[in-house]
Amino acid sequence: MSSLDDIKLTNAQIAWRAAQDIEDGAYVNLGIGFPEMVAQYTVEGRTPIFHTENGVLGFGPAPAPGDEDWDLINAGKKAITLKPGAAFFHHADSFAMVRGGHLDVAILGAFQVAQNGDLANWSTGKGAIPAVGGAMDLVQSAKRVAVVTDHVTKTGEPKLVDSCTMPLTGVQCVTRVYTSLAVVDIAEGHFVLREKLPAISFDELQDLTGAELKTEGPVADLTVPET
Amino acid sequence: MSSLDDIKLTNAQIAWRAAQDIEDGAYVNLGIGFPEMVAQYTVEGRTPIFHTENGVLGFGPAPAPGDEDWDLINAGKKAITLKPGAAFFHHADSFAMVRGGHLDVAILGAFQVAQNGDLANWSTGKGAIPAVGGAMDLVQSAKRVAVVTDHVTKTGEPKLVDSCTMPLTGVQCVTRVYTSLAVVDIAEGHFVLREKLPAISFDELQDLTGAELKTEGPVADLTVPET
Amino acid sequence: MDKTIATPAAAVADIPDGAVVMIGGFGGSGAPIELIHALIDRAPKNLTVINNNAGNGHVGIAAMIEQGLVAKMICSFPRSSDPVAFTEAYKAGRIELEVVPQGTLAERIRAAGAGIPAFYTATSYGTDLAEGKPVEEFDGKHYVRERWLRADVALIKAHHGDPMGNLTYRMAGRNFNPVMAMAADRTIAQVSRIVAPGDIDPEHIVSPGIFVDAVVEVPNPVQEEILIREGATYP
Amino acid sequence: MDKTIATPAAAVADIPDGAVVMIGGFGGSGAPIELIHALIDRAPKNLTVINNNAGNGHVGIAAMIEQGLVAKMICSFPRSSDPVAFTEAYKAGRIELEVVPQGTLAERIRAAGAGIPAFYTATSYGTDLAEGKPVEEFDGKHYVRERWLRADVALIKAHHGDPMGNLTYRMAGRNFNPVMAMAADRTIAQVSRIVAPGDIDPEHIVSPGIFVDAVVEVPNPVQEEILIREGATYP
Repeated sequence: MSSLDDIKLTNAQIAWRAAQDIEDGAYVNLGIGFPEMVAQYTVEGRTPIFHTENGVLGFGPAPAPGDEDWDLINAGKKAITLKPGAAFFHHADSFAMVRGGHLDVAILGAFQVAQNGDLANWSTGKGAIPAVGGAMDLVQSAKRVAVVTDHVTKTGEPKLVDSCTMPLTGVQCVTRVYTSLAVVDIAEGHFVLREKLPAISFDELQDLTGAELKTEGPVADLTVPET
Repeated sequence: MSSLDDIKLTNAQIAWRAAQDIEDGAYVNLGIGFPEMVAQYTVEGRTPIFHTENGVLGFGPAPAPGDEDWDLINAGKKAITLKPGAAFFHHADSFAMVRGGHLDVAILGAFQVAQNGDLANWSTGKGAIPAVGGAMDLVQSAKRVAVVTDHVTKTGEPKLVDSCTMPLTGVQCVTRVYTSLAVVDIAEGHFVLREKLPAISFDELQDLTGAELKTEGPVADLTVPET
Repeated sequence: MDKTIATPAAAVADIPDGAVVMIGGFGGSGAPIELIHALIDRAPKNLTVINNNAGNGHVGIAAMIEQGLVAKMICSFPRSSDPVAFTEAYKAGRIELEVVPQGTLAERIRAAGAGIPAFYTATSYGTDLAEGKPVEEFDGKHYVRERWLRADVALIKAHHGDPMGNLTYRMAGRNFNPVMAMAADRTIAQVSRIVAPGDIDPEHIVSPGIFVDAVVEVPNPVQEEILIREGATYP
Repeated sequence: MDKTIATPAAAVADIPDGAVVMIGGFGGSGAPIELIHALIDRAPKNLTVINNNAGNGHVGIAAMIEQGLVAKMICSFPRSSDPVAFTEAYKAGRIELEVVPQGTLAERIRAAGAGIPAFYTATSYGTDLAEGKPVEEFDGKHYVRERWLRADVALIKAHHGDPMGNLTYRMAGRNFNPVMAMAADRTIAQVSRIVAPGDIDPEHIVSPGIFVDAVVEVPNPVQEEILIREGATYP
């Protein structure tokens, strides 16, 4: 194996891969920061509808600098634009959409994902000021909850783990993880490897993963465009 | 005492008396039928705002025959009109107004009112098909729940009773009863007589009432205009 | 994305026997008569119907009952100016009735749409309609626990709609329609006019398209109240 | 009936020490900055403030904290681009924090407005934020019981308003404002323009006047985000 840093996907490439699984017409919520990048790689010909917790459905990319209207922002407090057919609503209605299971996909970042689907992404538990936002609502209720993340932490520790050691955001909620090295599903309490980078072997990937990687049939090559 | 039928107030006169207690700017829900008449006797210079369960605040009287729009009706399914500043909303929001305690006054009819404020007005309990509508919501949550009613049933039985024998609409909810003979408050589990027709004596009124009529200070004459 | 469907018949074609069907409207106001009549043409059986009322005259829900589609009604007020269809079926034991206070009915439906499996309300405390339900005291007042009310299908009537499913309503015709749209696995809306996405001001959309699965244009919908006054019968 | 009040100062004049105050807005969008600054001028103490966030920079809620008005924050996300005001107060033990998941926060507020003392949600089940809360299983899934969240006063920002208290909002500035309007004993709205009753189409009213006690016109409200980018400080 080359150095991990040489082969691993960029965040943009992980976002690209996650975008391939978003179906036409899907209602999608993207977490603040890295997950927001998924919208940039929407597959040609598909028109997912993006939801933001603060009461907008059907928003588009950021306006040109100088064109911002600060009453029109997303959950990350960044200025957005509207697509035709967009709608405004209040916060209780917005989370009725979330909690009521009306979102098809939520994509979030993660500190840790456990093999049973538990997610830790809101608090390091280390005395930082806790701040949860809408993550706990999203992970318990969207029809499909996916994570985009580096495969390991900056210090090389696995982020896909046997069980989370950090405070949980939700239990048994994640069903797919798009990492910098692989695409891993969570099924019946186990990680199931679906795709991996050709440049890394199964054993090398297993070493970087905190719980057993099962397989069901062949593991596809994870191939993404340069971005 | 003359015959009860000779002295007792008409429904219109009971409605007039109830209207005198509705303050300027009050949010008011009037039950279907007889209670609806209260709106006709709004005191000059006051502008109560009328709420109907099916999602209108600020409606006015019926339109001229032929001018009905059957999308614009009240809870009694009668055509209404709008006053300036009226608003439409859905049923859950409408009952958020009710259940959340935002209504100042609800005025309903009654089969029986007990001295502790229990109300029976939705089912005779005699095998008729039960139909409750919004009454149970209104009586538990409006800031003030009043009843307009004949003092006795058609067969002369008291409607103000010791305890209700008919199925309850709500418990300890009514605070004032406007009858065809008197105005009776309910306070600390007792009927308190506030006003009575001059033509009936206290003892005669007590005989027509199914529980003790207490008094606190003088009992005023119940006087209403001809209608 | 295009949620439009050409005809009421096509819109209701997949509703199976035994389905739980929410039907919007309060009396005739906001009642999706054309969808209901299309459903009668299809004639699924053993439906549970959720509406504020239980039909009037011999059209709409009353006609569904007369045609034998309805096994159970969940409603707050099964009376009307001409309640004969429900009354006869009920007295003959052909139809089951669950009476729910109107606000509790609206909130149970909204709760289903909002992912709230149960909530507490003061409504019905101490009455026959609270029998068998858990009671809890909060801050010295008693409340009854109520469960959400979900449906397989909601048939609703809106005013304008776009292909993304965004809807507006017309006056008091709004009533139960927006909350039912939230609470069903499949929500079918008839609208008086289909407009292009963006033609409805985003500030004025009452039901965002996420709650709506199918939109069918019925340009001049009949008003149930008019039909009843004419003594109409369906079919 | 005329609910208009001439100035923000007059509108907030009666808010006492120790009040529980809901403040609308999500970040700067829909934040009633002029009402907040009028409250800072009055300087009540020991307030509990309910907002999605905990202030940003040195204006608005952040300035309330810096001026020592706030004893407790109830919010979902006490971080921002410049969270120094809250962070310093929190680390110094001068302010208490209750973190509530954003959807649960919105629903607890809506529940208060709708007379629902408690409800169940899957949100936070199995997490630290569910500690000490009753858990119940419905249909095989676990839910946490949450209580309503009421306030003495709500300060909200709307777009147009009329003397009866009917309100519209502007884009994503809607956010928590309409639900907070429902949940406070006294709701004070600043609006960009006061119009005559009837000037807002009854179909387009978002907050009916029954939820609103006072309306004060602030014709060209400042946008918190602009103030923060300018490095503004209040007072």
